[in-house]
Amino acid sequence: MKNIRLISVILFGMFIVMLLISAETISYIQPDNVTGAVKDTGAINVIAAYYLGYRLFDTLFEILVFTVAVQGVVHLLGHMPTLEQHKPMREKAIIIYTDLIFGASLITGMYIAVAGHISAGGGFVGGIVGATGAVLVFLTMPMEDIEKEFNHTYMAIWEMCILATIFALVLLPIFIGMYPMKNFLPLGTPGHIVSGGIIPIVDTLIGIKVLIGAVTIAQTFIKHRGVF
Amino acid sequence: MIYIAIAVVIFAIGGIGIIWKDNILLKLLSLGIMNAGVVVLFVSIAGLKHRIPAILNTNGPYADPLPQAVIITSIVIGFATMSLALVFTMLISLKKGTLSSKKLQEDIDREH
Amino acid sequence: MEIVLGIMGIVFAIGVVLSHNPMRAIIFMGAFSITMATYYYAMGAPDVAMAEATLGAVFTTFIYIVAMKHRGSIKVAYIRKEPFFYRTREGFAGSEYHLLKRFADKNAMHLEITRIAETPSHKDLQTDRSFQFDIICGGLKDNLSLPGYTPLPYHLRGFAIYVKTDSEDIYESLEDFLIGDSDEEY
Amino acid sequence: MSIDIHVYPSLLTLVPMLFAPLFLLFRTKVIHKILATLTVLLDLLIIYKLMLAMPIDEYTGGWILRGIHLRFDNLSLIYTLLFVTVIGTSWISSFKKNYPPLFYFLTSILLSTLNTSAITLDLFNIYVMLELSSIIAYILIAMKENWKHLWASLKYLMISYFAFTMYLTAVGLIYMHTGTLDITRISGEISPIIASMLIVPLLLKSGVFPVSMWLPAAHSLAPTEVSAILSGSFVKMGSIVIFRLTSTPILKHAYIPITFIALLSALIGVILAYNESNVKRILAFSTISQMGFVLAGGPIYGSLHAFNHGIFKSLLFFTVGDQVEETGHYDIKALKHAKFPMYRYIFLLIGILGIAGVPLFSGFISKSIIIHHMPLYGKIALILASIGTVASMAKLASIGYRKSILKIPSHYLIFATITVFVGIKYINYALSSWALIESFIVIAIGLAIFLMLHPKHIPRILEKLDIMVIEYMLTLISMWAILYIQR
Repeated sequence: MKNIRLISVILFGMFIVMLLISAETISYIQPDNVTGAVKDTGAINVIAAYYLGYRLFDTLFEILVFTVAVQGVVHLLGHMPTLEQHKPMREKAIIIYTDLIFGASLITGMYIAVAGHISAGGGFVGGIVGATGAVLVFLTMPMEDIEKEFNHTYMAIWEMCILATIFALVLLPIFIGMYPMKNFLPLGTPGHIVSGGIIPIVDTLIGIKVLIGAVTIAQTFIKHRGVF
Repeated sequence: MIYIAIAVVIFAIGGIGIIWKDNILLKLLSLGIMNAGVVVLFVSIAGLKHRIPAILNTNGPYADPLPQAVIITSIVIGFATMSLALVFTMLISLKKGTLSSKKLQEDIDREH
Repeated sequence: MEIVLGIMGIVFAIGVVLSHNPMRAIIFMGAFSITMATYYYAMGAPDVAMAEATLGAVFTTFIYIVAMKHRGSIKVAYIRKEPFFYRTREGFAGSEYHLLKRFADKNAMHLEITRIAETPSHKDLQTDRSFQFDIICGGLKDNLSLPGYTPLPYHLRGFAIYVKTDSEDIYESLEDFLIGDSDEEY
Repeated sequence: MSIDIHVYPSLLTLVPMLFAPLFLLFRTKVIHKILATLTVLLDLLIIYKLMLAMPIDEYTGGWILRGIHLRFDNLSLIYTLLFVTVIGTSWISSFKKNYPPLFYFLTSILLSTLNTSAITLDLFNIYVMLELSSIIAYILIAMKENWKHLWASLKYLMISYFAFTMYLTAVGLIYMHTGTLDITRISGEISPIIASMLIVPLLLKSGVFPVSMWLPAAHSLAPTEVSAILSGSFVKMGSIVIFRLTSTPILKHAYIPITFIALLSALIGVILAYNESNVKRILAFSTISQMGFVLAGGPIYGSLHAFNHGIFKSLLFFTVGDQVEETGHYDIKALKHAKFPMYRYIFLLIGILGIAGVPLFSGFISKSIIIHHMPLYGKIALILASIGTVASMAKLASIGYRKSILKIPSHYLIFATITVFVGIKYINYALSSWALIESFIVIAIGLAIFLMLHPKHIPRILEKLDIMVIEYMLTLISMWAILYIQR
């Protein structure tokens, strides 16, 4: 077995060397991907203009990848025995601080999500930032409380509702005679928070959806593995 | 061009890790490194000529926004695959008590 | 600046691949992700940097650590015998201890170690229903008769580690580990 | 009142996608049935409307050149019809069993993903499709949570993630070289190493021999419906992308190494299938062989065979899988004691006659057209592979039947009808005295081999993870070598 691995490593090494040689010969001319993007989508962050405008199609699948992974993790770990008792930290000070951090991270996350079209960030990052605060709260809560407050079934319902809303929003333009995935709302003045048509709306929806999804994953892992 | 080389080297380290490691968890970490190598490649391509992020309240010339926009998708895909793979690993180690890929393969062989 | 960050990233990546202990590899991985996020920022890709920092560095590391912890424990009983298994002020030591520790690290388990008397009685080894320990060690000869345990000889001739007869999985994987191809992954 | 809606190719993706979350939102069987019916009907309606205006080009969001380029043409028509048929029929069958709502959610997304792969012309979009469909496959395979299933799934995950990361690297380098991700607008010359990095992951996805050893374990361990979906529609996805890529001027020359690999796969697949005793693994190996036929056939004839193969292989997986689930035996000797019920055996025979290329069944048409259009070495290889197919399928037929009450399950009936219908309706395209004689000779020699040659047990050394990696690297390097010499 060791010989086989050695051979594969050698083959892989050869391949990498060839790749390096051929990559070094590529001449690169930067294509103009910036001009006109603001006029088309109304988002001054051109990356967001691509992410949620021109290439929204990819992003829809990206959301689906995340959702599929969340549902897969919940389903597969659902039958696993809860190995060890989750031991929360119940000191008053820690509880207060984690609650404060949770609030702060939610607000930060929401801001990052909503302002995705005028600054760096976006729905995905915002959602994960919010979820990080929620994970801290999990450390201080007994498992029953977590299951009561962040109920799986409710969270799944919300997640699916938001998912369906995003897809419906994307399909809506065909009823008014436009291409699907067209930015059909008024674009507004570029640079303002209310601009960019559907981009901030989709960003916010993605943010909430990813927040719920990430919280679900974290909760499932903690439930079945414990943290400390 | 050194940036492309950095990306390819990180990619190569991840690939060698996948091939060489026996422990499934370490294999998965190597997969993560390999994915990061590709992200570095795309970001390097975007920033090969100019390094100012394409947010139009600054003055250009800007970095290429398209590779940056698409590669975020790849990061998310990497995360999703990793978390699923980790769940598989956890379940396997719960059922078999081992994380060695060689041992698992031998057990599969023995059943036939 | 960017090149320095890139080379730091390469170093951390090598660190991940070279470390034997999964926990250490995960910590290297976190460092690698953070370095890479900084690199992306320096290359003019703040969106990618934020995605990597939150998803790659924080959330993935968290999930790995949670998945790593408490995979399970091996209950070890030892008889104190100086070069094989003993306790110093810093912790446990001895050749058999290091062997077991390496085995446990490799499978991401942790050892629950109990000391027992030199000639373990039936009662020491047994709780109400089943045998209490997965492994008994500490310089035992391979011809002892400990009911419920199977001897597993290792590279020191004449000595053995006793593994609970019910837990075949531990027996097999430990046997593979001891046969000597345990160094393969490194 | 009627709303006149213009139909776009992207609706093929968006409609199943819109229905997918509803499967998890409403968890009752009645609503699942309604949703599944709606999805299939709407999908068929969209395909019909698009067919009338073929070929249609669309840039997502209407942003010309910056949006993602989608195109609906002949190739897309065949493939989308196949995907809808296989997944829709699997839903019919799955309603009789106890599947969790997650199954419908995942398969509905899988349908949307597969449809997209049939219309997309964007390199990065293809990457997302490859990954998403594979992620769904990992979950579907591992659903039973036996450690064998988990390990099969994890093996598949590692090798395919490794491969797709390479694909993405190639996409990045092509973008650097040409400044675009649109397949139709890539110009200039691609270096052989990048071309092989682009194509070998797609070969892995389509299950062609040296890089397909994830397939037998995955396809044989999965539940019946999942095996049918995987073998009938999922592996076809790689082939359509390869057809798209090789029809561009810059990758046209890559077709020759692909044909070599495909012929090799067609031969080795049947050899492994003949020597196997697990019935579901026989079918899985036969998929490897048939995918060789598909890729050797090229875009026009290969896509026909992909459709036909998807239909009769699903029928075979359904009949055999139902039998295995009923009796609990995988081994062919044990199944010979239990025997098939009469009605199931008839449908099994229809599937076997289809795959063996008997006249009046659909396999005959596509197989003989493909063989007819190959150069001489290809003809010899494919005829040998057909002989092997007949021999290995005769093993399945030799299980025999027992008398039972007559039932006609609707999912069997749909597949069987399509197999026979296509076989009779389009027979003129393939009918020549040469083709008829050839098919009878092939069947005769195949049966002779089945009667005379005893299968041997072949150890499963090729399916180890380490070996899988080395197979992958060897394919990559040999692909590079052939492309390099050609240049």
